[in-house]
Amino acid sequence: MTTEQAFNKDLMGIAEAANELAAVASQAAFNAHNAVEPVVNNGDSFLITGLTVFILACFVGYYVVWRVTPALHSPLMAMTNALSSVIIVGALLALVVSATSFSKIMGFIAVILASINIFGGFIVTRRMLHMFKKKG
Amino acid sequence: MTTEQAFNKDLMGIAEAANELAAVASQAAFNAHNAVEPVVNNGDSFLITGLTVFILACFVGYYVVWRVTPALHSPLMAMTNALSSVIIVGALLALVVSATSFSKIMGFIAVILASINIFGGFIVTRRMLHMFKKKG
Amino acid sequence: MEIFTPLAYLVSSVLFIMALRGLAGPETARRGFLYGVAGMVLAILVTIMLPNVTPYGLIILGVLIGGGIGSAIALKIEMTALPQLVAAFHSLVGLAAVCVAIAAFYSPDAYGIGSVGNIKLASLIEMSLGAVIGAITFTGSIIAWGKLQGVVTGKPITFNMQHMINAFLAGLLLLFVIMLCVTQLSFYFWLIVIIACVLGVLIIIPIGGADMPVIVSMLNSYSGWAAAGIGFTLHNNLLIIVGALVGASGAILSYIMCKGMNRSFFNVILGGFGGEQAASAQDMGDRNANLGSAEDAAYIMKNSSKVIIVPGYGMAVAQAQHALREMADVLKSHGVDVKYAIHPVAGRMPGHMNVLLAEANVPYDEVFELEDINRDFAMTDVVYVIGANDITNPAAKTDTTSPIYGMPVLDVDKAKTVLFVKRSLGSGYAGIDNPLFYENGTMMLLDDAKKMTENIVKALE
Amino acid sequence: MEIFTPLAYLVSSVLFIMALRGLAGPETARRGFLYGVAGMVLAILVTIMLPNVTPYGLIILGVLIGGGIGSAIALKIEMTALPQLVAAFHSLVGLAAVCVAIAAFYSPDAYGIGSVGNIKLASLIEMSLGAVIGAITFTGSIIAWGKLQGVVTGKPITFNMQHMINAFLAGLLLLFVIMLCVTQLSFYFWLIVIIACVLGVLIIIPIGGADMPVIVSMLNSYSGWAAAGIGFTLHNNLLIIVGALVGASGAILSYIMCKGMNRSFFNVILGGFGGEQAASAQDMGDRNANLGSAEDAAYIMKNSSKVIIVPGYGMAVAQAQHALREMADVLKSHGVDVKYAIHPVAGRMPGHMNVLLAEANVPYDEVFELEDINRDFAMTDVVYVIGANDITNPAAKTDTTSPIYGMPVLDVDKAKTVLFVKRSLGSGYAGIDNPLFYENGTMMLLDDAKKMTENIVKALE
Ligand SMILES: NC(=O)c1ccc[n+]([C@@H]2O[C@H](COP(=O)([O-])OP(=O)(O)OC[C@H]3O[C@@H](n4cnc5c(N)ncnc54)[C@H](OP(=O)(O)O)[C@@H]3O)[C@@H](O)[C@H]2O)c1
Ligand SMILES: NC(=O)c1ccc[n+]([C@@H]2O[C@H](COP(=O)([O-])OP(=O)(O)OC[C@H]3O[C@@H](n4cnc5c(N)ncnc54)[C@H](OP(=O)(O)O)[C@@H]3O)[C@@H](O)[C@H]2O)c1
Repeated sequence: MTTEQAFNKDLMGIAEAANELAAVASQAAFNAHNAVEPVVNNGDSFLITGLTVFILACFVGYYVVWRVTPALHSPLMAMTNALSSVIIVGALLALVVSATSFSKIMGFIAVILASINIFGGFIVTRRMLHMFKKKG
Repeated sequence: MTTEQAFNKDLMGIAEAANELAAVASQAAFNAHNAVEPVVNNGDSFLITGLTVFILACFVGYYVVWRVTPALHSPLMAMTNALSSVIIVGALLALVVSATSFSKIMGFIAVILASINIFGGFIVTRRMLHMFKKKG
Repeated sequence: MEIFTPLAYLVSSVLFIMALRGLAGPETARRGFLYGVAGMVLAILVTIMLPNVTPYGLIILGVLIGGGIGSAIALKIEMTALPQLVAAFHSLVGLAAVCVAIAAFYSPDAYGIGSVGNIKLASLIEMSLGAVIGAITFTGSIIAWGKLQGVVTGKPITFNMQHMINAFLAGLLLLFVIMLCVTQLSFYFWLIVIIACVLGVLIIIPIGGADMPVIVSMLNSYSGWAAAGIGFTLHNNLLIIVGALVGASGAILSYIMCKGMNRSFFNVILGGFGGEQAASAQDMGDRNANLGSAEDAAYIMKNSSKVIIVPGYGMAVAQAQHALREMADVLKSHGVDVKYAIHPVAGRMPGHMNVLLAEANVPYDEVFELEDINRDFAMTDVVYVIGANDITNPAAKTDTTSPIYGMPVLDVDKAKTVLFVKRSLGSGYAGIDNPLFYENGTMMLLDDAKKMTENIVKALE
Repeated sequence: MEIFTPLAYLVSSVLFIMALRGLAGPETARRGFLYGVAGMVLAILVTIMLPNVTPYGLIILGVLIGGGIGSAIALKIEMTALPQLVAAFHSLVGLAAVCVAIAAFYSPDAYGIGSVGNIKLASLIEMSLGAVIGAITFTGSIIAWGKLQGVVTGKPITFNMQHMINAFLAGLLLLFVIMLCVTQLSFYFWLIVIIACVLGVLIIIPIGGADMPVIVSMLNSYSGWAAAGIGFTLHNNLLIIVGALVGASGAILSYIMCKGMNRSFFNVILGGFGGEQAASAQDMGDRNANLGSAEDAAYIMKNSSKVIIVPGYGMAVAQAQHALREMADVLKSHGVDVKYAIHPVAGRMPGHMNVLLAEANVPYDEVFELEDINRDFAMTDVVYVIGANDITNPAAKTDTTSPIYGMPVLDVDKAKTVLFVKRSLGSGYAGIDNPLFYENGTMMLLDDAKKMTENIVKALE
């Protein structure tokens, strides 16, 4: 029966939480009233889309990385190092799309730096993975 | 040394894959040339954003559900049943925003159906979870 | 300021993820439940507090009607009827998805996806997809419910060329979706919905009752994909995320069950399995089973030091879980070590046995999954098999001709003595004879599971 | 048609996720590696094939220069220098992030986030965030590299009020970000970058060399968050996803290491740990250690049936892994059962020992993690501890005053005999004496790890 009580307390907790949420929501609604016609268009502000993608990716990263076997933690570090150099995408755009030559120079430097990482990171990863064998 | 060879074969595999990718990419670029100025605006078509969110959510779902203990698979079914009724959000919009009364009726029906599920699903889940105890 | 609503939806998505995360263990499950409820409350509140959303009367009425019905059903349903209940609920989600798709089709402007007769192409496709999956879920789940409830026969209903007919209908669906996109006529939209409803019936009807749990899970998955489809139509990330979560969950559970039966999902879907109960049941008619009474069983168990209990569907039918728990208590008071072994597909839905045992207050740390306990049978004095059959069948390990060959089974045959509680020497859901009934170490206790267990308790005291 | 690029980016994101998934086991790791490479190639190709992107010459030049440098370094680096290498690479990612942020600030129109002097507020904030994190990663990683390489002293460099100064600088950063948003002046942007660079140095310099692995991982995480920040600026989901993956990875590795040392992350970040090597080293000067020779060790091991090898940082320094593997081979040919036990923080980076053993062709199924092997020590004849120290220190289990109290250690003291190969009776990286050196069952083999192991091999033959 104590569990029952505990659970009822939990339920009251929900009720409270719901009230708080309601307060937050009404606040939100109040703020939203100032907007013109936001009823359905939920996906068009990049900030929120980006945030959604970011949070989901954090969950994915969390699960994927916890599953990496400890023996491969060094290759993991080298591989993530290479992956984070995907920032080269931004660097390439900076190099070619930029209007000012200063931005172009920055882009060029970033391309070089990112390339060092991409090649370096992947090659080191490959070297390490290459060593792991089952039978001697 | 056979592993070395295998790995080199793998590397050739990459090279091939890269070539294929290049073909795909140049195709994409060709198609893209017809567009006006898509250089940076990648996030504005909802289809792609939605797809990104969808795929990430599938990964999250995959990991989260595999971690559910088999003993709680029945509550899991009841809970996901309740969760999928979040479609009530669409139903509510249909009920109130729709221009035609036929759509409103559909929305109303959907609100009722989804509510049955939400209450029913959560209550059954609660009843089940309520039963699991550590010490008798 | 228009970012508040999607932000709240994002919070709600995260709460739903946390809800499922909570189910990783019984300790965290209740917190998970609260997250789930909070996420749903948040999603609904934020939606109805959008500007323009004003006729609260109708909303409240709808929620009250639905909530009342749902609560009433959920509060008084027997735990043994869970599989049917879940199937019934899925059909409602499917129907709700169809309704929302219809509403969007008739009022596209309200959702910002075009105007009547001029709906965006992508939205039309997403809408049809949502409606098709929803409709299949709707009618398919009704059939699944009927088979589990016994309203529709559990035997696979097969007829000539059924795969041809299904393929033809699927082709028609595709055709009409294209027509819909070209003409924007509501006529095609309704045709699509109707054909999908028919297809839902035809897909499920040839599948035997024994495979219904897989089907229920598959339909669970479908209801998720339908929600995601609607999410694409409405440009709503919350629906997409939740749909994907539910879709993944149903797919994984189906997979786990198929693996538990050593069958491919394709094989299940093709149907026709489990129809030949009568055929092989006579092969072993000439062998004699060793029958026993409650007193015999009580004597044997009292004098053993280790007992493992294997519950199956029969325990659920007989509602024997409370008597079982009482028996275990008495045995423990005699110093006997008692554990429970749960097969992944025992009963009629995943985790079915765990819920029933939990209902009878069996502590969950005495309950073990197949992989964790299967090696213990060899060191066990007595196995008390109550209402289980297929999941103990050693033919799955040895008889390559058996339809369940290769299915992982509990190695109860390795124990010194096996006590079988069931009402007859008949076969289980898969319709296959169990050679274990005729082994020397086996004693058959032929009676209703509840009655037999209660008698054993009496004899023990 | 403009959906092709983001679609390709999405495919590339999925490939990156699959790449990390592959690292779940050595069998799938190589496939994972290929996914990673494919994802990167796809991302780059799609980007440079966008319309408007034409000066291939510069791109190719940049990639050639960078790729050449990167390949040259990566191909000839010793496996023992991995921790430094990773730190150095991180600093480059950080600098690249800063460069991209600067480019975006000076050419906002190219990225569709406004025009010079009139950049969108959200973009300005995201941009500053990316630049700050990038700059901290840049200088912080240089310091970490210096400490690991021995260019900068490994001792924590502490000075008065350093936390105050850091807090002050952080406050300044906040102030200047606000000023930047208000004025849009490049002056503030540069101030922000410079202060962040200084902050990076100040944050890392007070942290002892022994804690550098945690810091390297933390900076790995930062480089991910920086990439994600740039992704927000450029409205690019690929960068956001990869940034989050990398960020999560670094954070989890830091957490695992902190748990492996039983210290809180906060405690590591506050710095000042590991500076008092000299202080306590004399406390045990009056006790006698039992010294032995290669011949003694060879004799003991040859006559045992079970040997567990515990490698530590000293093995990496001495490059003793090949000799060790030879020794294990000889022992196995004598019928001795040989296994390897790896502590989560053995060496100078997570998984460091595994890579070195793999380099020496030790099969990975003979190598076990702490949880999997710790109970085996009690049933082991000989433990061969080679260049490890802190991770075997029983004081962590018993001495509540020890700075490493509570850190999980390998229970080598439970084995019948412990052979310790190191060059002196000095302490390990944490600067703490190891009472095990003076136990009866312990024999100290004081020499360079490689030399000693080679001598044992000779004595065995
Ligand atoms: N759980 C799932 O998720 C799932 C999914 C897919 C398929 N399935 C299938 O369901 C089956 C589950 O195996 P199972 O061993 O649990 O069940 P089973 O093989 O169907 O056997 C149940 C046994 O209980 C007996 N029984 C029925 N009512 C009883 C009562 N009132 N008192 C005593 N005994 C009673 C029946 O024998 P009598 O008639 O002689 O009494 C029957 O042999 C498997 O074939 C599995 O493939 C399960
Ligand atoms: N791996 C990680 O990720 C990580 C992360 C954070 C912190 N750490 C810290 O790093 C330490 C790792 O522990 P550990 O046991 O591997 O290393 P350790 O405690 O630093 O001990 C290494 C021992 O190797 C000996 N040594 C050095 N060079 C040698 C040579 N050429 N030949 C033979 N022996 C040699 C040293 O003793 P002599 O000088 O007497 O030879 C030293 O005592 C822990 O304190 C841990 O907290 C590691």
